Amino acid sequence: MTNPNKPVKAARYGMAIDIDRCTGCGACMVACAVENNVPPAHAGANDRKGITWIRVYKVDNGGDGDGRRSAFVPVLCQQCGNETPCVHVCPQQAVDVDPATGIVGQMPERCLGCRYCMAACPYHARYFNWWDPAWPAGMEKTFNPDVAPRMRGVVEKCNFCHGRWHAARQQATAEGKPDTEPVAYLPACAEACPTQAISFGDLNDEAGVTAAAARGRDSFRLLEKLDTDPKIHYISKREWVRRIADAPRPGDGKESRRG
Amino acid sequence: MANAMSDQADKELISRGLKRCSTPRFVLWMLPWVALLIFGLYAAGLCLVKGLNQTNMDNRFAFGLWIFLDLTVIALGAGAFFTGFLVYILKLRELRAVINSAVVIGLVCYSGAVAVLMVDVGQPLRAWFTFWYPNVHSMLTEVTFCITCYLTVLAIEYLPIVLKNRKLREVPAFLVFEFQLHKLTYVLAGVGTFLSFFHQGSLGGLYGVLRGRPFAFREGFFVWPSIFFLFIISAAAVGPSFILLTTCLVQKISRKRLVRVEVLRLLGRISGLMLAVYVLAKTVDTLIWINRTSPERGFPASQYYSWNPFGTWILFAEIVLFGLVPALVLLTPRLRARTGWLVAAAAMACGGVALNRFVMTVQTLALPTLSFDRFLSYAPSWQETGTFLAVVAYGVLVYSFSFRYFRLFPDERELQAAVPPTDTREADPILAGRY
Amino acid sequence: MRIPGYIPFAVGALTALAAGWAAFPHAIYQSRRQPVDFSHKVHTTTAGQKCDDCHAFRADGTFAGIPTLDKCAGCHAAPMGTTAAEKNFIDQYVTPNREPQWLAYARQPENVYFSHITHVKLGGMKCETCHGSEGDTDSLRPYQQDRISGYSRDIWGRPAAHSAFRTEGGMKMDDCVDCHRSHGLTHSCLDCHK
Amino acid sequence: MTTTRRNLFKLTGGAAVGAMLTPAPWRLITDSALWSENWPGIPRPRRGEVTFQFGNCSLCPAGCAVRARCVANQPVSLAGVAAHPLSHGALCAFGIAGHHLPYHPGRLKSGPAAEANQAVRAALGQLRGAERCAVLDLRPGRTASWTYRRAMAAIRNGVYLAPAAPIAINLAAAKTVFSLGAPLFDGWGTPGNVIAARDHFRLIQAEPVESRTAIMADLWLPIRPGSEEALALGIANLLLKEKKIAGLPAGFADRLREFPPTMAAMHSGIGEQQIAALARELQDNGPVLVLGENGSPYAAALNLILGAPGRTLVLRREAPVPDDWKKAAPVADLASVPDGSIRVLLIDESATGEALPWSAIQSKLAEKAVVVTFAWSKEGYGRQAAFTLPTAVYPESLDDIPPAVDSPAAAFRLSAAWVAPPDGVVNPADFVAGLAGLAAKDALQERAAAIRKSGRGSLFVPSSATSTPARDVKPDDFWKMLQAGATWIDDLDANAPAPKLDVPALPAGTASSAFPLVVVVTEPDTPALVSPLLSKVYQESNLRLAPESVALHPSDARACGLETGSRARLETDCGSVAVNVTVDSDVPPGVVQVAGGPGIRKICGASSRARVVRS
Amino acid sequence: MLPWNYGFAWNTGHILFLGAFYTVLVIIATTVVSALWRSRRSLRAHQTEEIRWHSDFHDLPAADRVCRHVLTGEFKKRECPHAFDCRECETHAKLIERHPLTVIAGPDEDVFGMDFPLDRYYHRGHTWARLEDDGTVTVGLDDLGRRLLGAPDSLELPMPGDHLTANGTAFNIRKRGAKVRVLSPIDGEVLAVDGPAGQWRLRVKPDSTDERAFRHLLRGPEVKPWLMREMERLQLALTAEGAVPTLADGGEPVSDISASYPGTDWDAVCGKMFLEG
Repeated sequence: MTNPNKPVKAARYGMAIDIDRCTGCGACMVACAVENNVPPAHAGANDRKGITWIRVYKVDNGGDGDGRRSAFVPVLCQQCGNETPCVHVCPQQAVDVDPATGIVGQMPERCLGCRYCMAACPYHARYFNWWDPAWPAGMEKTFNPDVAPRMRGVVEKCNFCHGRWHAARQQATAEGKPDTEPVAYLPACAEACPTQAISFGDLNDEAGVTAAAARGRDSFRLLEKLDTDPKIHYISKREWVRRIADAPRPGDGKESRRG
Repeated sequence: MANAMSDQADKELISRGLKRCSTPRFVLWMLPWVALLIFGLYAAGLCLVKGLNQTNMDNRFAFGLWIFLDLTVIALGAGAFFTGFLVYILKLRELRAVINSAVVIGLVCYSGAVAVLMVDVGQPLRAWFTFWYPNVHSMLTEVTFCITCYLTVLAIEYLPIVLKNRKLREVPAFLVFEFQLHKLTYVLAGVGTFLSFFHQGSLGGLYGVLRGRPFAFREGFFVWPSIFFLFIISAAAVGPSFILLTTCLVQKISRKRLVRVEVLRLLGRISGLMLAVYVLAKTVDTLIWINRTSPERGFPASQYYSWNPFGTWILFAEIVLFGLVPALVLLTPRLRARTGWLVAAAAMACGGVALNRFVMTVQTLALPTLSFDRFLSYAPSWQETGTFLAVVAYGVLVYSFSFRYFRLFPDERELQAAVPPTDTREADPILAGRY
Repeated sequence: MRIPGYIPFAVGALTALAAGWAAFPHAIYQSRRQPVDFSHKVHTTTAGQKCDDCHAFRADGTFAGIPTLDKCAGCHAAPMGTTAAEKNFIDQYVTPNREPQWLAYARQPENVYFSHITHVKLGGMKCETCHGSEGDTDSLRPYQQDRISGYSRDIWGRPAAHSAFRTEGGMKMDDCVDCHRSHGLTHSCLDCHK
Repeated sequence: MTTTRRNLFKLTGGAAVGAMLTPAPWRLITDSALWSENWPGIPRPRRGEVTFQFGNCSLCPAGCAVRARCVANQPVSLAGVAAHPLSHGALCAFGIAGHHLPYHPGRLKSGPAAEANQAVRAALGQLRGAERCAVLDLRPGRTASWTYRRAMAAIRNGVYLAPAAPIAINLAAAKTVFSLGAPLFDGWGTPGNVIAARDHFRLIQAEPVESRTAIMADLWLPIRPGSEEALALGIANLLLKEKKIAGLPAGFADRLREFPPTMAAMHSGIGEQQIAALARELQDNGPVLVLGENGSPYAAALNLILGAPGRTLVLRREAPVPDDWKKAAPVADLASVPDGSIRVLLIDESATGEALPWSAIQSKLAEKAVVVTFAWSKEGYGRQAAFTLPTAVYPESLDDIPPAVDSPAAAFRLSAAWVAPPDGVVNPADFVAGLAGLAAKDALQERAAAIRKSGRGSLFVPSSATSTPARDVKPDDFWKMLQAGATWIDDLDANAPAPKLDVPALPAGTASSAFPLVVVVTEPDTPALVSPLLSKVYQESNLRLAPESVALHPSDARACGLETGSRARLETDCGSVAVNVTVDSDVPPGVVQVAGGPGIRKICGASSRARVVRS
Repeated sequence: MLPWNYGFAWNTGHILFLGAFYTVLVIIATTVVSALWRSRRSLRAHQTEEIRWHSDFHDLPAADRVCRHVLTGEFKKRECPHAFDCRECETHAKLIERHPLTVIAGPDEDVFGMDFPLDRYYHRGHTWARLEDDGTVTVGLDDLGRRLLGAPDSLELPMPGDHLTANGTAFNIRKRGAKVRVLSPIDGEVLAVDGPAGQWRLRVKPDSTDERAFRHLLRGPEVKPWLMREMERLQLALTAEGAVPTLADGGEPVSDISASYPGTDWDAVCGKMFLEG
């Protein structure tokens, strides 16, 4: 929310993900699904029809035997800040960027499911509801009331646990804090990560841990050259890992489980 | 008896002096297409009721057969606007001979494409949001608006053709309205040209603006990427070719001369001219893309073509084999004079544009963007194919119907004088006077 | 005798207009009765309670909405008045300790995020601004639900045609947006949606 | 056209035009669009007051501390407790969604409790000679375990069976950890504890597969499948050059001679120099901890040689128990029971732990044996047992969680019980106690009292994130706080003796050609039930190998005529189980990478070789 | 889409885009509405007949639209721009000023044994009109027309009092599935319908007896060349029908031509000869 009368200190929420700390345990993926009422997979779903707002990929240096090294890369919506690819392709304003938070919002109830935004996203961070969402009987008791379940035929994606942002702001209001200051909160994945590989915070806050980590020498962003100014920064001391920021290497036709 | 009477009633609907096959024969011809239509509608119904999980599309292949064929069909349907433009704006009178047929083809192509799009979206009930809350920066919005408007225009242009039906025009109101509307057709032609110009372009822009997909992304000027213009030219190039093809096909099936051969050649020449321009523009665009646009975004163009099966051959096929070659054939009077070459070249031109739409849709999505992506493949499910077959069947039905009861080819009656001796029509019972 | 050509047209048009303007706006809603005939008036005047005595905020700023049974039972363990409604309420709900299934007139769609505290505490708004004079009513009006969309008439009341020349304050998105615009607040979707 | 017909047309036309000028059509269009927002099948979240509750996760022996966000007292999301001294705020993928288990479709809600009771009593009545009544406890050391032991002591020929408790490990003391394929970073010990200690030790992982642990290791030795033995003995050779070590099993020396470093290098594919360097590092950079597969003699031997006992391997006191519990049956090992001697077998798998292969159990059963298992689901031993009785699942059951292997001090904490269990469930401890006419209803509270009485240790209270000496806590508060998720942690016993480490006998090398593939378990043991949302890591991404599935190298897959997605049977000398196959070039040739599901765990216990057959 | 819709903003993008959209809508709507309006007007003005003729004429093959002065050889090639209504034609006016054409009483033209008296005017739709002394006009079917239709299966003649418009329908004839609209040569009011079977005449009171009222009708020297051409067209029509033409040999057409071409689509032939779309 921005208000010309009351100048709001705009936040730019972002992440610094330390790839060297990621064990690929998948806690973030599950926590995300729990937080955002994402349904469990339909029997027919696979890694290309499923819904995981944050997805951990296993990447390797292409070597074999002794030379082979792997790492895990969590990929979620990169909350692009510059000419956000998905925003200006949406025909009916179902996607927008919040100037106050820098978060790219997706409105499932406005979406007509044309999937143009998915074609536009270079990070494959957008997911389509191919099936009617379905939960085992009784499991709806465990829903998070701060997030509305989606329906079949619409696109959804990570919004940095916007429900938690709402809660944090409401708490701040209850405590009588001004609504012009950005609130501090933690998305489910960052909270769940057992190794604290995911650091979340306001990138505008120069002093903040996240901003500092993002500025670091070993930090990089995926497909930075596309100039979409993603807000997810990755960190690795390993040179070969930092190279995954670039375009794909052709001719790597391995029968791999990676998808 | 009743049969004979209905047969008589049916006869009275057919324009004076046009030879059309007997009613039972016509029904016989329509039946298989109706069957196909019903099957296709069932497939589409599945997708609407059970959701898009019926298709083989997925999060990575967000677009599939439908979008690819829609783009193709709409490009082929461009004949309607381009012929209209030539006839009414550039006053190229010769093409009156095919304008009606062109309108019907256009109508069929566009309405079919729109119908498929309605199945393709996940929430058809919300489709109107695009009109109510448009994002004017989205190419898709431009496409939606223009196509809907143009479809309306086509429907209105189709109206006079219907009202000219022998029986209908006996109603004075219809007769007069047809007459008055026909006088204003040039306005519609103008609007149609304007709209087509934009949506044909936007269909290309659809991909050209994908800054996240360096394979498709193109620079351009103002809000339009270069593909925008390439799509317009290619559509204008292939439209006449497609009319040429369909006309020849109908002549073959109906065993009738419907237009003077000069008209076909003219169509061919126009098509060839546009195609030549297109090939030139496309080549320049490709070179700029390979040497500047793509590398600047960190994607050496070479890597797009190092994932099988999309080798450089596809680029060659697109530009040379199905672009330059037919263009040259159509521009060489001696070759154009031979119907075989004419038709072959037209077919190749259509194939070329179809290939281009395929590349833009499928290759764009198949190519990996992240370094740890895999190259992906996709094959449509029977529901997807079926849905599209429904459109084909629908097209054939509408066209057959129009051909039987309306005067799609004004010159047909004159040309009958030179029809081969009638008795040969009995020779081939299948082909003989189908319509 | 021969009727003029325009008569059938006019008849058709008028019938449609009548049906569309008079009958339809009622037919689209389905009315449901509240479980208990509750009088806000009695509570606000006789009992002298304020809105937030029952419709309170929680410590974390969330809004409790319609109070639960134990809140009511706090006073109504035994009948305080003599009305049949109250007796019925106590027999039906308090004694068997059964939560009445209230139908919330102003319950927004699931995808809407509305923070009462932000509007009341920061915005300094009165309850009446949105909820009207609910507090003075002597009995609960029936809950009207749109037969198709399933939303309450209070939040989805006006027919679309009105939105052009809107007068009364409502609870549609357009109303929120108007008020916020008039206060110079601009928004992203997720400010008010979840 | 007749006038009536024309008029009819006009009428309809008029109606159409008129209708367009009313709200009706537009309202219908809007409403139908809105209907798509809440058409049937889209559930509505419950609203209510948000509260936070604390507890401990009982899905695995780690027992991590959990903070639950509850709406109207129903947990809706779980998180770790950052300041917790044992789990350090970490929670694994299973634990994060543990609150879904009560609604798992595969969860048992009712069972033949009465029939089971009858059958057991009948069998007990007619025990012949040395026939035994045994309780098999998969997670020993719990208060329930004490109840079983007391009950078995009271019942004639009662035996209490449980897997031998491993020696406690003090990870914080280790400077170098040499792991022979132990999943240190994937389900071993207490995840939070491992991660917290990570920065203080150097991790050397010797494993044929690049597992998660291998990826996190400072040094990964991609040894040839099944060559752990060779590598270990090669290193032992170098370490043992002149000095003699007591406590090594008979024949160890002979075996050593078979594997000089050269042989070790040849077998393991690790260079001889590297092995030498490794040996030197282990010698110089102590204290060292060597981890291997449970009960691996090589790991034990190396630990012994490198003097781990007393430094990284420590003796852990058990949490105090009431004195009147002392009259309890001893903890027996299944192997120690003669074959065909168990008439009544009561298996408690409600608290998952290390699983025993069914073949090992089966051989011990007498004919007409009555087997009752207490479980969350029909998987597991329920497939073989005569009676499967449902138990409360996490977070329904009130149970205590014994300290994990990597906890040097004793600990006492209660599993979270936030959700009311269904009526049909049985409490195994009460069931068994009932057989012996024992009153064990308040066992947990009694034990808590005993612990408090001992005055040892301190109590960590998650709500305030503070630790206070137990003796400063009022006795009745002590129990209340435990119920509210507090953890009691024993003081470290400064002058505790070094644990006695006995190295098991070395198995004879079994390279049978019948089972060409080496089994490598790369996924942690899954609980009997996992949240449906784990599909995110299994089905909807290929991050983890799903339970009951195996991964093969393309070449092996081709040899078996298998491709990704095909069904097959995994066969070992302990039996066979149906599995899904994925082909993965990350798996080295000659290895079958398996994910431990309840089925696989029961056949891959002892054997480490298998074959995959298309089905 | 509308200023009060959420997401609308008065910025260049919206103004340009929606501006264009609404302009297009307006243009389309206006086109349709004006077409409707004009039709209503022409219906009110009873221009149906005229419009039908124009629309038919527009559909005639170029060969059938030749100017009468091409028949007489004054022009090599000229398409009639006025739908055969020479009353509006300046060219015609000039030409007849130079050498006027008159109706000459005298020997009847005999073409292939058909008799075409020259005391009357001929319409290109094979009707004739004769100005009687009492100022009325007699309208009838010419000989070729009669032979084409022979003995008709059915016949709808106008009622006395009906108004005829030049090039509009004079009467309808059905013959062997052919539904022929015989065009009226002049404007006027029908006074009486008489004559024996096959010889019907309409007695018409013309709106004007001025020369201009007959200017568009063929006469005198024009008749023969026109008729020659008509025979050619007839042959062509028959060939198109796949019949073997028997007229070329100069043989005289029988009184009922249709009878001698049983296989042919008589509807098509008559359509062509009576100038119908």
